[in-house]
Amino acid sequence: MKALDHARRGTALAVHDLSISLVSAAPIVENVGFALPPGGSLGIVGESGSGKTTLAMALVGHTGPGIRIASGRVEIAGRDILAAGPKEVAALRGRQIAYVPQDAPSALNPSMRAGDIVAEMLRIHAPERYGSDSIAKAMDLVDLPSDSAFLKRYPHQLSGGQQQRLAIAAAMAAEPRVLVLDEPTTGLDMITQKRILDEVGRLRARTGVAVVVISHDLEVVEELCDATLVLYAGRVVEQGPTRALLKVPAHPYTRGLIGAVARPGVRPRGMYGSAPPPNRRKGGCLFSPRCPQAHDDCREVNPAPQKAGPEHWVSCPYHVEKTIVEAAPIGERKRDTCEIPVLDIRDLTVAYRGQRVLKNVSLTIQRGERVALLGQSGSGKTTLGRCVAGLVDREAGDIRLNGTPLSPRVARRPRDQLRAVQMVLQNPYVSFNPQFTIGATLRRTMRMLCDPGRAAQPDRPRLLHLLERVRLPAEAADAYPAQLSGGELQRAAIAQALACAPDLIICDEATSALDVSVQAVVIELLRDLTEDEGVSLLVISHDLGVVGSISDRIYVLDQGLIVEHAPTPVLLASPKSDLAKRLIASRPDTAAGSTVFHATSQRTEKTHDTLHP
Amino acid sequence: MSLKSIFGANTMSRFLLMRTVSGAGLVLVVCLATFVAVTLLPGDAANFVSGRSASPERLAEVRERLNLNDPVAERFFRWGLRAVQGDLGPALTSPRQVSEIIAPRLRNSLILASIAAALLVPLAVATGALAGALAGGSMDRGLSVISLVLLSMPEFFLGTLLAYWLGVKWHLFPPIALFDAAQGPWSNPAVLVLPCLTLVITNLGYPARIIRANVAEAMSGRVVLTARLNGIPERRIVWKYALRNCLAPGIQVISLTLLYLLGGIIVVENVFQFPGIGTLAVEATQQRDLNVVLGLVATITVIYALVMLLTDTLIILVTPKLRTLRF
Amino acid sequence: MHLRELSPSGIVGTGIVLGVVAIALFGPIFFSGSTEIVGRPFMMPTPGHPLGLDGYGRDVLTRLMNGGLTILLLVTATTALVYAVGIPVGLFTALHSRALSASALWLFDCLLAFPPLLLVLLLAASTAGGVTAAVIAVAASQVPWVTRLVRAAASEVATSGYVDAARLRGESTWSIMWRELLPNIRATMLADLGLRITVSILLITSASFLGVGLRPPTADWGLMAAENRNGLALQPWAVLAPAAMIALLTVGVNLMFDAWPKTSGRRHSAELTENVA
Amino acid sequence: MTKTNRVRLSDRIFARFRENRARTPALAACLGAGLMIAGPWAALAETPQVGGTLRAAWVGGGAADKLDPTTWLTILELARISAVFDRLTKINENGKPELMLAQAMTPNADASVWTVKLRPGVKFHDGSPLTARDVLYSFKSAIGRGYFAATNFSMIDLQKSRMVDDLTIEFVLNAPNAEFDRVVSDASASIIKDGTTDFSTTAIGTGPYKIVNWVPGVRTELTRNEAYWGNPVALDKLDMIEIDDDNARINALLSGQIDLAVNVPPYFASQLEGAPGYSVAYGSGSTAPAFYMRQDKPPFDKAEVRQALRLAIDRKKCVEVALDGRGTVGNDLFGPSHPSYARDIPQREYDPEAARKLLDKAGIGELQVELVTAPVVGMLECATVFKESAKKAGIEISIRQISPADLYNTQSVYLQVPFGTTEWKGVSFQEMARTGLLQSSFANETANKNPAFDAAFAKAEAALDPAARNAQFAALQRSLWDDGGYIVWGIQTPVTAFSDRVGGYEGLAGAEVGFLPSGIGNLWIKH
Repeated sequence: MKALDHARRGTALAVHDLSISLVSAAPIVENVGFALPPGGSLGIVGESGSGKTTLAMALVGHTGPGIRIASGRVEIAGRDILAAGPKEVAALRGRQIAYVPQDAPSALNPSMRAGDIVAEMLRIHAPERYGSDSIAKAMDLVDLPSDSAFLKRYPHQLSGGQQQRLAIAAAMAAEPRVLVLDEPTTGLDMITQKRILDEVGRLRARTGVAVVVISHDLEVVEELCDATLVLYAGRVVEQGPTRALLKVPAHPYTRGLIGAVARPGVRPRGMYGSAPPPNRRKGGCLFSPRCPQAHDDCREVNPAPQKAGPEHWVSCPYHVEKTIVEAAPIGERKRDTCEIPVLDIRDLTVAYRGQRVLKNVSLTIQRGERVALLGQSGSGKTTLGRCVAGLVDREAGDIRLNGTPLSPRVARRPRDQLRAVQMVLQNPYVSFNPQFTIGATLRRTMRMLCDPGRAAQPDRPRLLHLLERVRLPAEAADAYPAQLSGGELQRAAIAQALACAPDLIICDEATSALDVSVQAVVIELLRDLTEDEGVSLLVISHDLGVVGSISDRIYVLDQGLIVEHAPTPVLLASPKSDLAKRLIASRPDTAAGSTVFHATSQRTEKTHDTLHP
Repeated sequence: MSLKSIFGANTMSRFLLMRTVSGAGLVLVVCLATFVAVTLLPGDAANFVSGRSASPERLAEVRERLNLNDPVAERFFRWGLRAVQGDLGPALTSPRQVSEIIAPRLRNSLILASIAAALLVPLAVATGALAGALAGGSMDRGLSVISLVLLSMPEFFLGTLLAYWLGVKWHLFPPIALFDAAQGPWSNPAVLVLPCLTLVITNLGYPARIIRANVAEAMSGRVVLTARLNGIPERRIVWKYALRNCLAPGIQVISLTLLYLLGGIIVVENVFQFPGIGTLAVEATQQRDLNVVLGLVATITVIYALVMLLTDTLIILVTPKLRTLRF
Repeated sequence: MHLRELSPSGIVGTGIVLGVVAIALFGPIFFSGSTEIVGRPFMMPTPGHPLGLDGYGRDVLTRLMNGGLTILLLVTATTALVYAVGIPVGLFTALHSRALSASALWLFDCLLAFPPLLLVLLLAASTAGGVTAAVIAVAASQVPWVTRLVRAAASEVATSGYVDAARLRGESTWSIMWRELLPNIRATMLADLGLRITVSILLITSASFLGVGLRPPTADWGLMAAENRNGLALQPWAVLAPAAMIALLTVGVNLMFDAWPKTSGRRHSAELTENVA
Repeated sequence: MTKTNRVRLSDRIFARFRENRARTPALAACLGAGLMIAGPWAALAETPQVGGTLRAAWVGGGAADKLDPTTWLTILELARISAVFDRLTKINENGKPELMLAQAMTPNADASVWTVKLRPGVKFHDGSPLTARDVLYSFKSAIGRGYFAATNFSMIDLQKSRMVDDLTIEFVLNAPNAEFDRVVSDASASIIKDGTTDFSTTAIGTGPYKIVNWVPGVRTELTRNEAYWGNPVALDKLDMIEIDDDNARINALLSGQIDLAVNVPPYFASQLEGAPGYSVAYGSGSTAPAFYMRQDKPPFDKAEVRQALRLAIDRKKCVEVALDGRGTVGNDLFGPSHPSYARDIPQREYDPEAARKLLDKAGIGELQVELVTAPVVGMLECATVFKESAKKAGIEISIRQISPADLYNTQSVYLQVPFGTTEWKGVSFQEMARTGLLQSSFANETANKNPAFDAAFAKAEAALDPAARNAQFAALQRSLWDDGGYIVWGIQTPVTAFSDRVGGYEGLAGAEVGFLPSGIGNLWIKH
């Protein structure tokens, strides 16, 4: 077995003091070093902007345009791939180290058949083993069929999960010693995510390949990796055995990340602010501006790595202080249920291109209630949200707002109805017209939606108040969308939704494009707003964690049908529908297995018991 | 056998049927528009038939002969019925049939256009692909400047220069396309050189630039990056991962260029006095032979529809995603 | 936009265009008498006539200085016409992809079946000919392209959240078209503008050559190049000088607009994330 | 200047193509030139050599062309008709009628009956003999087909005219006409075969050339008629190629693709004059571009307006600008090369002051008129000059430009607009009058409807003595010069260029190529 050869050789991949910078010398990644034994696995965790993809590509000897290696070595099979010539690099890639990029489906050659994609790697990197047997073996590794009908399919004829697995199969075809997986689960639904993680785990066991996993998702790293490296703004802040690192996180940033993970029944705690981009990184601890336990010298002194445990290093001199509070369980909430529901959907049917996307869907939301719509991609949940908003025409059914019928088309709705129903959309980066400042857009919304009496009031104070409610600084009013981070934009989008006292806010995957720390901020904000202002919330999501951490009640939508609906704790505790069961089973925190996240989840369940007799 | 049983099973032929119907509709609408425009002209066709020496009696007679007194709709219907059978009616300014006039001219033009296309397409693809694959390099920049200059050169200007330098001054090729009308340009192939050269040079810039942009985009795209990161040899990357996936936009721009070529031919033929549809179009419009103009429009529209159909078919054939699509 | 944000080729292009436009605008002020006959036809350059005389014995330099305005005006008119039709239709059909839009687009596509110059000839034949027909025909042959482009770019923008947001706050279709869509397809439009202007220049010039656009004795670069072709052997400057101006204009326009999109818009923030790789 | 005695590279390249093909005569005609002229120039004889192909480029014509001799419009068509057909008489270099197919033409005492005796032994191209029947049919058919012939030959009484014997015809005229021998020299009077109705594909005449291949708007290939009644022409073949574009025509000449080019732009003429390998012939000029004013429409119904406008045009400048100086100033009359032209009438000069006075006298003062014109033969340029020069006379001319095709659109422009543009080619005053100045004339552009004029014209035509006749014509021209409706501002001088291969063009001097049937007949090729 090849794996045995690897074992005898020592390290599969060694990175020594690697620094990568822009051509302008602004550092993207600084002083990263680790060693990966054959068959070992390492997770590299970081938020967007942390430089993790740049690092991942450097592992296979690639630097993009405008980027250069400042110092360091990446040793694969005893060779420094960074110092190797083009021929040698080409020989190392694929055979010694293979790379599966972020969003692998879109990186598959659309004009090559599945079988050819795998065969290509074999033919080029392992011609001696080229043949249908080897192709079948590679497909088998990731549980893909290897019959000729399947091999003849083109990537677009495969599902997202199959495409992801095909990319892994191709990368593994020549049996490399190291496999680099960049965000292997991003963009996949929960059940498929789970499946991919399982496949990768099996793969490791069967081939003994060493795996480097790049992810923003702590749960993925927990499931897949023996060791973890936490990257913040290009610097390693913590590094150690995964279990130890997640259980007893030493760095305030790591602790913040763990606290920010959205889990059913838990109030995630967000971290405000964002990591500085390469050209704005100064001396001192880069996390210090966001750090709740920052000391004065943190801003000046670059912290040196300190030992926090066996093979566990942390770059924080104050790591023992642990000022961050644990994520808190959800508390009790009083609701009035006897009045007319804010939103009452009866037998809604929507067709799109001749296909029924929603079939006889009924749903109600009470004043101040947070209702979640949970479903896989393609289940019709977004359509439902857009239909309520009036952006999608319905075929049949009735939607009432506070008892009065809502016109199917937004263009026909009176101002009062427009004001009442607001929406926060998935991608914060396109939520605002880049041509106008945030303030200009918010002012326009206020002018158009608020009743004329209020509209007569001076703009500026109301605008500032609005921004304050979503905890944005006053300067945000004069900023263009491109000058704000995703989290800030999403809060501005919430501000826009709140501008004129809405009755209902529809959040369509409002957090899925955000980093974990920011997602938590938004969830917190939404919770607080509903509690303080009595706004109702319709949260549309595929993410059980988000749904579970925010909602009072959950509707489960499967292929256009509501298959189950129940109060959140009830549904989490005893799912009835097949889909809900599978979703719950797919999460490391809700299913058995996670030592870090599952414990808290059990804790919440206890509290729920007291909530709902 | 029902249509569905013929076309239902195979999505490709169903698509072709759809496109053919839409193409036929296009031809119909374009011809109708031209017919109406031509009919609504000040002074009717009879004037142009008889010209300066037309007496009122003669005008009436001609009007009768050409059925100009019938309603427009009826005339179009009758014209259309005959046109489908390849009969484009009588010319106004000549005793001959329009199809008889157009046929040899069309043949000449098609020969010219085909040779130009046969040179242009590989040249455009090669330079575009080369510049795209080496995007950012000095070769790319050089080609980009050259293509820009070519792009901005009016056909008549380049044609005049070539005719003068290569034809009159250096006696390399005949500057005027004189050849035996019955046999077509093959009777004196040398006359094709300068018109072809002009067409190729002036039409090269646009497709080369578009192909370059597509290839450059593909070369910097995720598919190519991933292939590189997995050690696929560069040559194979260029062919199988970049160029292969640029085929569809390439075909699109090439077909567009061929249609532009059809337009450019009007100028080039007039520069070199090449007896094709381009010179015919100018003659017919100058002499207001509206039946010939109509015939030309119909012919060119059919060619356009055919090229579009072919383009779409090819694009579907080379794009797996489209090829396997269920319509 | 700041000049320093332009690439070197963009600066060169902008410089060329400004120079050519300056000649076109100010030339007629300093050089008058473009139709005056001052000597033998096709006289070679002399100190008094540095570019020689044309086929009618008129001073080429004077005509060159007077010949830019018409082409600039015509191109501006054509381009304005193209965008005046193409943008609203493109924007509207991007928002409403229903039967009406589909048939409008299909009808527009019918225009594509005409090679542009055939359209020019046809319009010239069916009207009195002249400049108006040429401008309309050249514009008509380009409208489908602009409409397609606007529609494609705007359709993409139309799926953006901010367009939904605009709808949700009750903005009218009109206001969505102009406020939300148009400013955000500017970069695409600018990238295309260079090509549109080039095509317009070439078509209008070629129309003059075929005798259906501008008419003599107008001083116009295209017309000058076309009508003095006969004298290429006798006095090349009468052809080369106006042709060079046209070439300068088109090359400059292309260089300029090629450089613009990269610097237009308001995306001047620190976007540099790991996506740069 | 360019040397023509070089073998083209392309000819060498394509020689192999040619060897593999059957050499049709047409092919050889197209391709031969480059190789054939590759020889020394020394051994040139000045006597006409028999044989060879002349490739000549003409302007005009198009797909619309027919071979019908009555419908010709361009000089190309005229040349072709002259090559293929003969007439009873022709106008010779001195402007006098000369017998062609007629052996004798004798009028009776008052010139109301003309007896024509035909030349015996004349054969048509298809071998059939020429008879009196053919001649009668030719005139009947020409009149029947309409066009100009209908008015030009309206004096013939077709009912009474008869065939005396196989070679004798008696033409009975409606009114005496002393110039009948001149009338029948018109190209419309070309003699065709009895029963010919179709002119769309070929033409059978008795002329010096036979048509072998004709592609309308492209080229006409003619061969020598060996059975010609006169001296057969020297050329084996005459290739009449249509090249409308000036630049193309000159390029073709300079690159040796053709041997003769008509309508050469004047600035090229001076270049070619001194160049070795080429020579140039200047025609005397007979094409007269003109503006017409309709006397039945205001304000042109006032003679003073017409006179003022004629004084307000700067003719010299017009000729200089519109005809590139290669032409002569016109005197508002047609046919200066014909004997009937009134040479004694003084040249009208540019006199804006006199024009202004005339208008003031008529109580008009400021005059505003619209001139309809198209960009043909310098008309637009001339109109521009006219506009400028008329300003000084207080006349505001606005120019309405139309497409050349519309110039003779009888519904919207021709004979409809009060102030328009026309052009007459090589006609004498008499022909012009018959076609355009009599009450019955179809092309009465100036609305010259004057019974007294008609009567005086008929009287003049009947005058047997040429001097007396021309004196009467001159008087009529004087009346037109005084207050007619034409502004004839210039007469074009056509320029024809030849390569040195061509001989016999000296005879062309004084006439536009093609206007004289003998002109083409005299050309020969040096080889």
